[in-house]
Amino acid sequence: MDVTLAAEHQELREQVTEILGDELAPLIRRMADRPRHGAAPDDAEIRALVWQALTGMGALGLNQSPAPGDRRGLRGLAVLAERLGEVLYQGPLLDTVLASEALLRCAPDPGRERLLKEIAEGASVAAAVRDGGVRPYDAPLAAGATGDTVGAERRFVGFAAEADWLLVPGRTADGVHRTALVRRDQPGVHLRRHEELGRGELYAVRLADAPVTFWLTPEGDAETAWHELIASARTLQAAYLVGLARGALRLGADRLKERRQFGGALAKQQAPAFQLARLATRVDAAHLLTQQAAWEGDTGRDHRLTAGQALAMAATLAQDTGRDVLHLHGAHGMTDASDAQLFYRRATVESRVLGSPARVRADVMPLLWERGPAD
Amino acid sequence: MDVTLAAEHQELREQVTEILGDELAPLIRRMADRPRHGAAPDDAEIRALVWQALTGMGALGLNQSPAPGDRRGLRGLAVLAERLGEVLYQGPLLDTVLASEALLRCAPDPGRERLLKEIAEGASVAAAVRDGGVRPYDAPLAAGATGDTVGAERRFVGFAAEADWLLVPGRTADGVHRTALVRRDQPGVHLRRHEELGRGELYAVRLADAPVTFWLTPEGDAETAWHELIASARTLQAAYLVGLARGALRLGADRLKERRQFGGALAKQQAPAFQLARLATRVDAAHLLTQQAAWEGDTGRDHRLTAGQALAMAATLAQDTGRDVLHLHGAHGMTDASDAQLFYRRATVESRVLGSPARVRADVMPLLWERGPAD
Amino acid sequence: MDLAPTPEQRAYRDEVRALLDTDEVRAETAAVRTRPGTEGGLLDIYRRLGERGLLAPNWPREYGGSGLGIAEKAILTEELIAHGVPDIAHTLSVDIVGLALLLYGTDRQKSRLLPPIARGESVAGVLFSEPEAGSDLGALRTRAERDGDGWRLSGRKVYSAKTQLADFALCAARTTESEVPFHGITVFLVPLRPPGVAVEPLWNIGDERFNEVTLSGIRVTEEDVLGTVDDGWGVIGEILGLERTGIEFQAKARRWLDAALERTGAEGLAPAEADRLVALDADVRAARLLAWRCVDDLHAGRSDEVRSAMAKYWAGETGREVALAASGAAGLDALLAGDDEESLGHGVLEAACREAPGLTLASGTSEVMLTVIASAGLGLLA
Amino acid sequence: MDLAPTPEQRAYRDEVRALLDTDEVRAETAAVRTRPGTEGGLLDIYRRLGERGLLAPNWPREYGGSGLGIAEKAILTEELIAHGVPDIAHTLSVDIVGLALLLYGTDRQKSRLLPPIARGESVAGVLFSEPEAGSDLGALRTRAERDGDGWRLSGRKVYSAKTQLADFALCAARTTESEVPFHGITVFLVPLRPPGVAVEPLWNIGDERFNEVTLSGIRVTEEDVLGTVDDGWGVIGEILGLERTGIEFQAKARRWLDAALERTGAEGLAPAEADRLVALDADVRAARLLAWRCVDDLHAGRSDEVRSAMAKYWAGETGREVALAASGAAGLDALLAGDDEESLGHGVLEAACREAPGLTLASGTSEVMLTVIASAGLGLLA
Repeated sequence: MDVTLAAEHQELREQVTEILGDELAPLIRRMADRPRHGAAPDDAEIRALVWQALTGMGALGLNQSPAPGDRRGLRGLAVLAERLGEVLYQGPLLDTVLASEALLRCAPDPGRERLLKEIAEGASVAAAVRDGGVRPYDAPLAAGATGDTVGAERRFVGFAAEADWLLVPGRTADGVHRTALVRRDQPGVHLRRHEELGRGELYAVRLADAPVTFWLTPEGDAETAWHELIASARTLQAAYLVGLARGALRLGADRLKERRQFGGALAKQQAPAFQLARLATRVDAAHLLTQQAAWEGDTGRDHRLTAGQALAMAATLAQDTGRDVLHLHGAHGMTDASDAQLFYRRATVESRVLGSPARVRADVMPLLWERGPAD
Repeated sequence: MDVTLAAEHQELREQVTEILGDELAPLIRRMADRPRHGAAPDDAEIRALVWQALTGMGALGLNQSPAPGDRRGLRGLAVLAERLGEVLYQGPLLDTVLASEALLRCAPDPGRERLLKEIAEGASVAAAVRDGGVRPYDAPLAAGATGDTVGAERRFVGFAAEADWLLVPGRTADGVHRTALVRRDQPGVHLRRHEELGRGELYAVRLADAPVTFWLTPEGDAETAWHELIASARTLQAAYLVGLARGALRLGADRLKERRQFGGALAKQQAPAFQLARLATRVDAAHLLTQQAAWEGDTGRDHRLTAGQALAMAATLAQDTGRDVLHLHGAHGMTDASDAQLFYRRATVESRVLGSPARVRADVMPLLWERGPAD
Repeated sequence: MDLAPTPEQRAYRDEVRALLDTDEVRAETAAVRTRPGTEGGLLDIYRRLGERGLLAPNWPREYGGSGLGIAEKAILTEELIAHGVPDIAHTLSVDIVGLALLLYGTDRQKSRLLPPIARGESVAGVLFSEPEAGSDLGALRTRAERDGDGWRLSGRKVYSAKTQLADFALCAARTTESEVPFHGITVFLVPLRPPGVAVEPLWNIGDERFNEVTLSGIRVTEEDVLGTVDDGWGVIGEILGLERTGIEFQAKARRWLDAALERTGAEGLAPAEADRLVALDADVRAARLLAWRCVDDLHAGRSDEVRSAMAKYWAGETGREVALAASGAAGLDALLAGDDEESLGHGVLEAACREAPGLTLASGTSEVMLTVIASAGLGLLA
Repeated sequence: MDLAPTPEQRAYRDEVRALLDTDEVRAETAAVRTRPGTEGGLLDIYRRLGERGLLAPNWPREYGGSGLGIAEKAILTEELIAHGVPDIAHTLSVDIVGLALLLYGTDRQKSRLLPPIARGESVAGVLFSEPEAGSDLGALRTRAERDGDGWRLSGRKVYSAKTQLADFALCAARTTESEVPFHGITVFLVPLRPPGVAVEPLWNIGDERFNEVTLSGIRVTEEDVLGTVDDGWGVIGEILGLERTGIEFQAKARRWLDAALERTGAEGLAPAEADRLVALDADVRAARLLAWRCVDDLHAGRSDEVRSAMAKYWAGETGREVALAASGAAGLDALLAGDDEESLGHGVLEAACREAPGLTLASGTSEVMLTVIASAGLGLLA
């Protein structure tokens, strides 16, 4: 039983930390944030730069050719996702690697190989799955009569406007689960940006007879495959949220050290210090449970319960940390200039995009009573 | 809109405070506690004394001839119950006044009047309703063939061994709600004391063809009457638990003022001081909501939702306060000599005897969506 | 305890409701709510209330009020918020500045400044906070330098609301250096239109813009002093203490929770979320009782700092929690802003998430309230 | 991260489980559990484990151990607790006193004192706490007065477990007065049987009795000093730090939660309670990971006080919460004690409610842990 990160994952963490280093981090935090006042920053360049850097370090291949014994490369991806959350990175990276996992679960096929290669080389995918429900494969989907087009409506789809592909799972009227890969730039793909709390890149996506490039058909039991894929999505989102909480926590601790009130440093006050110490403990707890979910997925164990629990835990943690750190900043934290409000808004949105914590727990609840004893 | 206690209720509070005053309070706290080590204290005398004092001040008549405008005397009873909780009084008082309310909801009848008079003069009743469920009137009950005996099993019945009467609501096999008053000293009444966390006077009651003195038949819709009676029981239990929390809180604040650690008084530390300040606020919040439930009941409004909410709030509060105050006492609080563990154990039992907070909330949940706007 | 309103209170609430339920008012409210983060000028709603003497009900008639009680003032706050009318201008102008003038103002100051506010034609602001002094007024750096029979004020004030629209503001400035940090502060009634006053926006997460107000030697005289020179600490403490009932915070919590209850049935929710809403509803009801207990106290001429602190603390914390729980239970659509075509109720819950963080900061932070409760209430921290 | 046990760990756990699953052991455990609040003598279970070399797996073979690692020690703790075997004698004797002797004891001390413990024939106690010094050892009042080549110990120690059965105990006493409160303390190995030592019960809420141990001038010599004279603070800090993994607390939380899960289905619970159990299960799993991270650290020769504090804090708080939530969800029957004829599982959850308060106090209070995390981990409180 080894709870510590493996050497290769520690290396990966250092590598990502370097790429998203101190210089870039403040810029990354503001990526894809469209303030309501003043001009939206033109961050196309920095976005492209970060994407290239991540692609360059092999982020998109982490689950395509994982380390030996890592069936899905989830541990490495979780390490990556955590660092991304820490700097509030926003972009299609997690959706893209999940699309890879979905493709890898299909039988080998020239189309599949071509797509995987394209992704490894930097193509991005937006997962058009976020309808607020916890079981996106049950969202309605219509396959065209000839089988080469798809119709569907999805909402809260991140970065739909700049992704190369859209991944669209759902269930047809006759109850069959199908998943389409659609090129974003095709006719029949209609996008509308949401005005929402995060002020980010979330879109309503309407597909009207949009041409399908590839229908994904998992090998083995499709139901199980989709459940596991959702578990992987939850694992990575949990890792992202753990990172987000960690980043907010650091901001809060720094603020306490700077700020003086009633003649003393806030850092010396016991109540806020204990508050942050509690949050720091929860960050480590959620980090470890997320890594456990990743390990279960990587070793072919059933990681659905753990992934759901980790996501619910990390989501609650991220929300609480964003809220408390904003509070510790006082009114200053609420100004556009402060990152505290940014962490708070992002935490609120990101903790819910895969379903609220209570919904996620309800979804995995039966698995708790079915679980065998731990090793 | 007047949130302050009425003058007569303030007077009542002072009167009860005097009766349960500083001299008696430490003795009352230990009433009906049977320690596992050392001889059980012989508290028959003090129990009788307290009962006489409460009867003497008219506690048992508070809802028999309430102040004008007070349909049920619940506000006064809630004031009384809160003070009882504060000193950890244990005894059949609340059950007895609830039996009065049940009787008062029946049509006038010589038997009813006789029983009410007996209660007003000091007869006690144990409500044999506590089976851990939130809807005790659904517990099974068998009426004898001739209609003058009853069979039932009930558990966690407080003070069954010393009450004069047992109040037994339930539902017969053919779905009819019935409630019997049974003399405790009759044949067919079998009692067994539970060994339980509170080490108090809780009994398993088995009635085997026990003779029924009076079948209670509420005027008007029986279902509604029982629901409202449960609401009154919840209101008084909520008040008791608010008082319990208030008593524990005082113990905790006193302890902080006494205790020194690492060279300073614990009372100066911000974290425990804030912890108690939060609990103090919750005590006031739960007190007011409980009074609102009582006011609603007294003015003929539907107090079911408020009573359920008040009980759930007060129960959680009492449990949390008992837990936190015990913690603040350190290891000393866990010894039999300390009242901290007594508050904790009682809080744990008393917060659940009418159903756990979540169960109580689930029971009243539909009423929230049916509720009209507030005044 | 008798929670039924008096006939006068009932009548006043009905009158306010009737006005706020008119199509014109609804339309103006909706227009504000669908432009999150932007602000226009003064609201017509305020003028409509002012015309009927409803805006400052507890002020004497001579200053434009209706001579009613503190309860009616609280009712107005509840109804404005329940109807989604932005209430900050009312809180600042009527509740805080108006109260300050009524308590400490000279007749001249009152006759000049109060009536336009009561008519809804003018708003007033508050300039207390500074970059290094939020809850801690002892650290104030704005200086009032003697200049003949008056003073010249210089300093930078932050996080003030409505100062871009206000004619004047209460402003705390240091008139005398003192070893004791809370001595030597004076409260001035500072005009905001003249040169020497620069008002710059500090855009923020909420719908109400903050301002940074820079005072560059603007001149004030004895006429502009509120209360006694050097005793501003007492003035501020008194006003903030009396204004601290939690009434506005509990009203917000109620509005947000009701928005979620309206948009969901118990069945549409995850069971644990439904349970949470039942518990939070109880918390909001208790917040209302705690707030009204303070209103009762004020009505009876009592003022209890511990009860005030409890009411503010509880309402602030509960309100913030309600915003997050209610929007969480109502699903992702709850996060759509008022200007999104699919938003729920003009984005009420999205706005709640942005307003919520202010609830535990404004009108005394939760930590300041807990300090009062622990020390004055429980005898701790001494 | 690889959470699969090594083959050695698997084998060790299987061997322990096989023993603890025998009818004899089950019967003895049940007998203890159905007499809440009373205690007999030493458990046969310990002797059975000792016979097989399973009781002190990480001790060297020469002292009765099996020369295995720290992981096996943790596994034993988990299995004892999972099987309902009272573990305090093991924690005190093997984990704390044994560790102290292995780290600081002379060869003579080790050969004399360790083997009987490893055989399960002897237990050892710890005498640190005093009426006025709980977590705060600087306030120690027990004195060791010089007496020829030895000392005479006088003082009153409270809240010690198992000292009524123990042959000897670690005892902290002041050997030198000092301005610096943590200098001048020495740890002695004090025999508990001789005259001059009085052991009186302090009955308490839990199943394990506390004792008050009064030392009335009992004589000790250099032979009985553990570590260096006057440097007891370092010895105690080191031992308590190394022992602080949270392993026993998470194991208790697991046992109690599983007891509730076994006795309820998701359907039998109020939905909000079922949701709470799912969340608490996640917390318990995380507690186990935090605890095992400390075990890993120890195995690798690292020791990280922040990680230790996090593990202890989290496991203690989670465990206490689990006891209350699990017993609450399982209904009133969960509050029936082991000696009630209708109790659930020998009163496991009733006992949990009584044991739970100790979890946030023992092995360093939650506040002490938070202080470590805030200061050493976050750079606050400095």
